[in-house]
This record gives sequence, structure tokens and C-alpha cells, in this order.
Amino acid sequence: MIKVVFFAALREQLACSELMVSSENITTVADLKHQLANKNEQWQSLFNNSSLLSAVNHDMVDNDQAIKSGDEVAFFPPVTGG
Amino acid sequence: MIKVVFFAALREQLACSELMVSSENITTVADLKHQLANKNEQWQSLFNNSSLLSAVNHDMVDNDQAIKSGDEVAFFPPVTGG
Amino acid sequence: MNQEISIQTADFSLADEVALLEQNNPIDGAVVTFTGRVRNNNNGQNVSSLTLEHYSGMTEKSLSKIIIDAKTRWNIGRVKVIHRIGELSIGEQIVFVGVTSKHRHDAFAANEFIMDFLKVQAPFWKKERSEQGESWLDAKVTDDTKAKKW
Amino acid sequence: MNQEISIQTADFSLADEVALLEQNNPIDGAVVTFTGRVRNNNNGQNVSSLTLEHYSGMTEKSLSKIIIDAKTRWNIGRVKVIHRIGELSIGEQIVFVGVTSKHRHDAFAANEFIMDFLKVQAPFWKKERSEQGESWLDAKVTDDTKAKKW
Repeated sequence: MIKVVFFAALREQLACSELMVSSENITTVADLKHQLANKNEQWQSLFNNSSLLSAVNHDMVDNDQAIKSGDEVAFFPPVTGG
Repeated sequence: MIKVVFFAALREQLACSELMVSSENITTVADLKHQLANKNEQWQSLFNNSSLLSAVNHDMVDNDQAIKSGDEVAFFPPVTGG
Repeated sequence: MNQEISIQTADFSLADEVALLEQNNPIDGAVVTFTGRVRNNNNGQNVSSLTLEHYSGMTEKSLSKIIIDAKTRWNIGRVKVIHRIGELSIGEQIVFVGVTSKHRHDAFAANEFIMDFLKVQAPFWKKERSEQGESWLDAKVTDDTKAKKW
Repeated sequence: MNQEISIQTADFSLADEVALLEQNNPIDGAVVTFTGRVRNNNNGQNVSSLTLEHYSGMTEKSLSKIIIDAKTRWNIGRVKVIHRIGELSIGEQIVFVGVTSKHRHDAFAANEFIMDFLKVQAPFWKKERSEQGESWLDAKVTDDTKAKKW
């Protein structure tokens, strides 16, 4: 299983902060996004947003980053701290 | 008359912090330096030192700066504050 | 635990932080600090307060990578980064970066570098409350551009 | 008298100075401070204390010109420059520069600019006391080079 977490505006829009996803058929962040986008139209538009950022095990990554069972994958909007 | 002041290492080397000089025959900072340098060999080497800085009425100036009676002219080594 | 990083709801004292950076540190003559506070205005809206959310764990990891990068690029002594989370009012301190060095340029550059990358890499998000209600702050393109200049 | 500049024998409090820069100033979200202290070592000599001499009147004039230049170049809010004179021991604070701004880069750049020009234009001179006796500090060519980069 892959642990998926969401933050900030994305978390509110999805009304979800955490989700467990089967790692079957998922080898990259792009695969995971694709699967999440298939849930419904709202999720589709949110996960197809090119400004969405991804992290795997607390490191910022690109869409082609490999992922496997046991990883923690995060999706969130551009950061606004400081 | 021109008021001439010296600071830091130069003040100590000259054993003098302040001096009044007649403005006769003096139209620039270079003229004043030339006249001071004529006092003796030690003064000559100190006032011919190219790293010596000059200020007229509290503004840093070059050797060709015009000066006149009533001005305050300062000579000092490169500054080392901060 | 990395002593150089603190993510906290509590306020911090600039004087105490600088005292710690300087304590038993006679070799570093320069200390540069940055303090960020909640402004009363953003894009023409009167902000009354904001809430800071973060991604615990990733925050610390990203900040410690930024600090390591800064130490590789400049000859700096001590570093401290504090970022507050939770509810903050106008004028309150949000973020502190303190850097010491032997020569001042290293502390200036490293401090601004840390802030610039914190802005685009550390997972914090601000939600502002104004007369118009609550809204998540948009990221600024200028912050991206600024980080890329290093 | 220019409230932005203080030449004093007494020590200063970083916290108090920053509090003054921030007081009734909700529009500036960024505060950058530089504090310079007496290091224990210069060119391999163990320094025990130093004496700071200055050219009263010219000091204030040169610093106020530097501050005006900084305000022309960057969009900054408040500025404070403090420089101590007289006898100072290891670890003591010598100089403080504080700058506030709406956007952080302005405060960083203006602060470093003020320090860089203070170093080459403000008439202060340091005499160091070490085991080898007293000697006037030599100016550094690197300071000249650094100021010319702006």
C-alpha cells in the first residue's frame, strides 16, 4: 500500500487529508496521479493541475519519480511560508 | 585660514591633531598637501603616501578639490570601522 | 533532532536567539538576522490574521537540506531557522533566520539564500483571514524567480 | 539630528532597536539586521581589545549620505545605524544596521550596501591591542572591491 497525504487548499477541496492506495499497477508518481484523477471530475481537474507539487518520503519530486509500496506520497499546492 | 585636522595613525605619527594654515597660495587640496609635506622629511613621506585620504568640510574629496579660507580639511589613513 | 531548526506555535525572542548564536563563539564577527512578520495588507486586502499549516517531517527535512546547501556555498558558522505554525495576528513574528560568519558577506548571502529556498521548498501554507473571509494565499512567481537566481 | 544614526560609547540592545524599527510599522513584513562584534583574532594575532576613533561630524554626514543612497536604490522602510566608539573588548558589539522593507530582498540588499559603504567611507579607525602591543588596523583591499561591486 502507498500512503497518500494532501495539504492546504488541496486537502480542503478534496475534503480528505490522508488515503491508502494499493500499489498495484503504480510505479511512478504520474501513475498515482492518474489513478486519483480517475475518481471523479473534481479530482480530475485537481490532479491535472500542472502547478500541483509532489513529495515522496518528504523529498520534493517530479512526476516520473518511482514509487513503491510503503512509500508516503504527498500532493500539495505551491508553498507559501516565510 | 584653513583648519587642518589629522586622525588615527597619521595623527600619532605627526604628533598633531589640528593645525591652522594660511590660505595664501593654496587653492586645492594638492597645494595644501604639498605645503605640509615641505615641513620636514617625515611629513614629506606621510603626505606623499598615495593611500592618504582627504575630506573637505566632512566630504571625502580628491586632490584637485578646491579649498578656501574657512574650510576644514582633514587627512587620514583608509578607514577601518564596522 | 536538528538543533538548527525549530517549528513551533510559540513566539520567539530575537534577542535570545542571537545570544545563542553568539554564545561561546568569539571567532564569528558577523551576525545577520532576518525576521518576517505578518503584514496588514496583501494584494490590497486588509488581512486580520492568518493560519499556517505545514507538512510535519518534510518541513524539517527540506529546511535541513537548505541549510546544508548554504554551508557548502559559504563559509558560515552557526545557523538557526525558526518557523511558526498555527494562528498568527498582524505584526506577529512568523519566521526567523540567523547566520553567523567570520566575514559579513557570507552571513548576508547565506541568510538570504535560506529565506529564498524556504519560500519555494519548505512545505508551509498560509491561509489569510480578511473582511472578505478566508482564503489560501497564492504562491508568488517572483519567489520562484528569486530562488533560481542563486 | 538624524534619528537614523547613533555614534555612541554605550552598548546597544538588538531587541530594543528591532522593536523601534517595528513599532507602529505594520506595512513592513521584513526586518534584516547586521551586528558586528570584536573578534578574538585578526591576521593570526590574539586581539584582547580595541579602541575606535572617529571624525565627529564627518561620520554622521557620511553615514547619512549612504542611507540616502540606499533609500534611492531600494524600496525600504526604516533604517537604523549604530556605531560604537572608544574602548571595546572581545565579543562586544561594535556596529548595528537594521533595515525594514515590504519585500525581503530590499532589506537584505540595502543592509549589506550600508555596511559595505560604512566600511570604506565612514571615518572610523580601529587600534588593536594584542600581546604584541598596540597597532592600527590596516584597511582591507577586499572591502574596497566589495563596495565597488554595487
